[in-house]
Amino acid sequence: MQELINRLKELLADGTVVRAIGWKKGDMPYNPEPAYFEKPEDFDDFVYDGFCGANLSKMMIEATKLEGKTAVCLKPCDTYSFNQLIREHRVNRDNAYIIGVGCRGKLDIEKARKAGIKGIKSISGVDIEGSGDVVFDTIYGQKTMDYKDLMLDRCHVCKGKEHVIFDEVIGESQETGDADRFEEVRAIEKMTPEERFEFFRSELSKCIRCNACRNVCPACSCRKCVFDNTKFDSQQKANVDSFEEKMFHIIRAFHVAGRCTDCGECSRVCPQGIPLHLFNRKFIKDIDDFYGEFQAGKDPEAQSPLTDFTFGDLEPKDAVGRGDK
Amino acid sequence: MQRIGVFVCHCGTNIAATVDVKKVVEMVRYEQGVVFADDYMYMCSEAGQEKIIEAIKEYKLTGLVICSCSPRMHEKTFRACAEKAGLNPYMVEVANIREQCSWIHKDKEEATKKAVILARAAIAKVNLNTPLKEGESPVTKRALVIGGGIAGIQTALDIADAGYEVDIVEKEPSIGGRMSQFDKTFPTLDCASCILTPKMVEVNQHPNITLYTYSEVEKVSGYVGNFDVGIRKKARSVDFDKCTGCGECMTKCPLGKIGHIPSEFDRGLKNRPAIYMPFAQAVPAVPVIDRENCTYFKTGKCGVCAKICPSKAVDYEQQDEIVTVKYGAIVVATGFDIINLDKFGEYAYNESPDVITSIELERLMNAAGPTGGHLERMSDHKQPKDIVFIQCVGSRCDNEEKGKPYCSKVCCMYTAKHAMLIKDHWPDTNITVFYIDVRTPGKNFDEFYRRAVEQYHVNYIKGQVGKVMPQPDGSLLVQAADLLDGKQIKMKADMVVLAAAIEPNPGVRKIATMLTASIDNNNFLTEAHAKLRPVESPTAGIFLSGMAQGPKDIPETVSQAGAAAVKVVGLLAKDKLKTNPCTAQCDTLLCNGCSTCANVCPYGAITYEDIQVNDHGLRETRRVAQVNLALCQGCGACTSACPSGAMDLQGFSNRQITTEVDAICR
Amino acid sequence: MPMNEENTEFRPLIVAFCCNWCSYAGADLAGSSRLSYPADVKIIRVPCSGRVNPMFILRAFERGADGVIICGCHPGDCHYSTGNYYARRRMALLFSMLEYIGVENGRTRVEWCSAAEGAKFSKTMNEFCEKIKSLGENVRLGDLRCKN
Amino acid sequence: MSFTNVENQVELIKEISGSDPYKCMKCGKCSASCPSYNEMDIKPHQFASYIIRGDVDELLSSKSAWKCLSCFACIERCPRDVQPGKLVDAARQLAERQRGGDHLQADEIPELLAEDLPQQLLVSAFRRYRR
Repeated sequence: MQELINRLKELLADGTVVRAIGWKKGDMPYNPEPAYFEKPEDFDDFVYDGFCGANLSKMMIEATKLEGKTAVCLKPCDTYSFNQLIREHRVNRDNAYIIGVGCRGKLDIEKARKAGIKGIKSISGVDIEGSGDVVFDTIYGQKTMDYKDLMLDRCHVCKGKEHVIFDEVIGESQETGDADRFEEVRAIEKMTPEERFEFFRSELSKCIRCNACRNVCPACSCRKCVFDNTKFDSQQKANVDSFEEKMFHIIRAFHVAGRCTDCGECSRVCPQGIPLHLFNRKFIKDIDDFYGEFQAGKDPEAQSPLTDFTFGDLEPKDAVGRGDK
Repeated sequence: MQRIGVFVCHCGTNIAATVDVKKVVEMVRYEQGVVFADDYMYMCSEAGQEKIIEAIKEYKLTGLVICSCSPRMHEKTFRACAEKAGLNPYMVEVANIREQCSWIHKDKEEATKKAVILARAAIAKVNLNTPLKEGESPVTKRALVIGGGIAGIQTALDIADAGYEVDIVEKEPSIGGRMSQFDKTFPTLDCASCILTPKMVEVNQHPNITLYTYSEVEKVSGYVGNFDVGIRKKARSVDFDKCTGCGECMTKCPLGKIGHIPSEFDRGLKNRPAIYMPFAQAVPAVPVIDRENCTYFKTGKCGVCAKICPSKAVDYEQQDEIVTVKYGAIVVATGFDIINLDKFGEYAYNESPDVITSIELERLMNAAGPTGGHLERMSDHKQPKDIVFIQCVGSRCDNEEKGKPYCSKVCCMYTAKHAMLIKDHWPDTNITVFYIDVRTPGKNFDEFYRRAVEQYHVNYIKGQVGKVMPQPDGSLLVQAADLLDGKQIKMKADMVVLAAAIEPNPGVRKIATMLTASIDNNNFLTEAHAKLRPVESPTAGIFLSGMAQGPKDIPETVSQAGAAAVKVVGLLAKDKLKTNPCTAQCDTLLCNGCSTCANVCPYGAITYEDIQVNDHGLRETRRVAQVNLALCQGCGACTSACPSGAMDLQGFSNRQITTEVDAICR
Repeated sequence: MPMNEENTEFRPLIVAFCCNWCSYAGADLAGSSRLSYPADVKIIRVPCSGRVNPMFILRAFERGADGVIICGCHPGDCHYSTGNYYARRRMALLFSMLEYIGVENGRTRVEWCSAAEGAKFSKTMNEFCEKIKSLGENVRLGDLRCKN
Repeated sequence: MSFTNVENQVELIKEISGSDPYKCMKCGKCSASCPSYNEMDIKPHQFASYIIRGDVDELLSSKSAWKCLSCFACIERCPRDVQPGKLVDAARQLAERQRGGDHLQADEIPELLAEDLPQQLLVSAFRRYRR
């Protein structure tokens, strides 16, 4: 982390960049928040540890409009989002200085809570360079957890340790993937329609329309969301128009289909714990199955599957009922 | 708030027999915006239209809903009627209660209910209609033809004869194209240059035609009626105005004898000097210097041509020049070439000089060709006694690496032609043709081919040749199968002629990209409609002529050239183009500038510009989509691709369709 | 509301999006050939199947439609060259997603129908109505909501 | 008569049959119509090319020449007027001529006839052997 801070200070000092985007300490040891850093003293609060899961690429939409270059810390998976934003002309690459930061998997405090860890005072063992167990100092005494057991689900299906776009890389990354990315989707596909319906209804019933998923999503970068404009009569806020209320998540998933890099931020930020990535990942799986493998953000030149076609594409009637025995 | 009039037509009993028209009128009277509702026996009749006009005036209607037959039938009628009464024609919607209701339902109650729902949907839509105005764009009355072969020549002549100015851009030093290389033409066997040369001369002398030879299209911008085209006139190194075409320079160029520069025109069967005209009847009759091979340009020495030129026309200092010209329409007539045969090692084309392509044979049989029209083997200059023709070399070949999946269409006919011409000159030549299928659709075509078999006794054998093996004695051993007799054949030949697949001129992809004209996997330009608009590109203002669109023979090319010319003339005859008002529109405040819409637009109508926007007080420069209304055809592909909803289609807007859905599902 | 208040038989509500150039003309041909299909089908004219935004389909379901069918020109025959190819991909993904969240297969359909295929249009609509009748009222898409 | 000269042989067949083998397009309708197709080694659609090539001896030594029933279906249906039946008939006739007078006289036939012999067969036999 110190190397990263030193380098950022250096970049600011020599005028390469005029500001940097990273994470600063939050009110709890497990909730650092994205922040701008412009002066050396700003870095007193700088933090980069296992809880810095936030994908900062979306912040670059606004940051690269500002005068002068902005440095941004991107983890390997975040760079896919950044590439996708370049493809959509949403960020100005010339105004960005990308520091690829090392990553050994990001952590999910909910997993600690589920393991019965409460009253956390401080946490150690989450440093980016470190290894070994995570140690919680709680008001009930010390608790430890294996780093891997504390990892976000998305890190178990990690896209890899390579940054797909960067100006320089600081720190080592580790491959943390040890699960099949589409296993969850497949499990749902195997259910009966009734079970699937019940599953999604019970999950979506938790939604409070806080819009956190939309606001964090790097693909949901429209200047004005379709749910906020008047073009579809879908603009009212939650509870007013049942159309939006019922269909919000399906429409949102469709809007980002072919553009979603599967960064998993939607599920991470959902205060209700809805596994929203299951929608996006279903589209990704279908796109892979129907039109050949495609990873949004991998190649900024690649044509999105939804703005492309072949003469022999699958007919919609063959897209359904594939699981029926 | 709209003031809508609803008019329900009986259509005699066509509607009224199954739909309770009076009830429909009563049911829709209190719909939102409706201020007037009535029914009439025949709404489309004079009297019916009069009724509509009166109602518009009396009730100050701002929108009309006509419940009648299909809009495909009478939408135009009712729009014109509205316009007569001073109402914008696009404020009219038609509810189809005949084809999609009364004619297919029997139960009167059910049909009436459906008619009411269809009327409600139309009323809901009209509530959101806005007056639309057809746009206008001026037309530059000049056409560009890219390619100076027979397709381009004929198109240019037809346009020029209709009284419009045409420019031809040809990348070679002379116009004439492939046809000028041919000896005779099927099925009449008249000599190609005898029928082509007069046309070339006519082009050269036509007051409405400007020739840009040795030139290439460099840049295209604009849209239908208003193209700006940058043409690169490559340095000819010969002053056009001074040169008399005497040809002295060509005969004196030292490289003519020792240069080993293969003549492109003679397909490498002969050498040419560094200062050259491709062929004797070249138009224009002004040579060019091939700077890559010319000794003067390579070493600074020589300069013979400049010294001997009686009119001092040779100019080594000439530079490429780029001219920009405005056009209203562009015709692509870039023609074809034959495929490279490197991948067909089995036919020994690269091994034996006696295995030749059909175009080479054309040159060998041409009186103006490298052998003066005497058919001889390139290896020993002896006259061949046994000649084998192999059809479909690379045609109908699914292996992309080697050939082309399509039928080249002309090979069957020219092979029959070659066989007969050879037999005419040298009757004791034995000719065998190996074919997969003989395809001769066309007037007098099959008769032509049968003549080769029945009168000239050309031996046609069904079966592709497997291998051609050059023998130590200089002959060629051909191994094939006679599929009809179920026998394998090994025969000796003195010469093997390959009917190589044709392919579009390789440069056409670059041109198509510049024109945003769509092109298929085989590099043939795509038609706007394969059946109904075969000489137009989907991109407005771009037309197709000749082989650039697909394999075709000379008569077909000439007819297509004429058809393209008519389309061009039809466009140029207009002073202004009316544009379809149902076009896409970008809400610049919502546009992300993500380019998704441009990716799906089939017309290249969407471009991006950085503009200053004032978004509720926030001023910034944004990259936003711009729809060129002259190009947009109103398909709406962009609107469903747009993630933010910034793209919308006038006349079929998101809200209009949504509200129709709501009305139907109410 | 569906017109079945006085009738106990379930009458589905079906929205058909038809492209102006092929399918809408096909529907007209079905009409002029008097090839009947149930009145439950209501057609919305769009310029091209590529114009059909998934939002429209979801909207229809949310407002109570029991089935939605999209008709366009046959692949390769699109009046605008390519619109139906994009529609084909869009609908394949949307339908698969609807199946995934537990909506019964068959509530949505895409059919390519040319201007000459009046008989096919009528047959398709008859089949589709039967299918929707067998599936019954669309409860799930109406009920898939954020709150209980 | 001698058949050493191949060209002469081909010319004779053309003359006897009155049909032009070069006109054959190998459409196969003759083979499709032939009742004896399965028993033939050289198929009717191949007759023309055998004659063009001069392989008359091969044709004559084949089973086909004598399996042809002379039903003339091929002659009736040939779109090009090549009439393979006539070609093979002409070839047979050449062979007959070569054999000299070694065949039945017309007036010897009645006593050899069986009662229930179909008329058609009789006609066919005359066509094949009489000349």
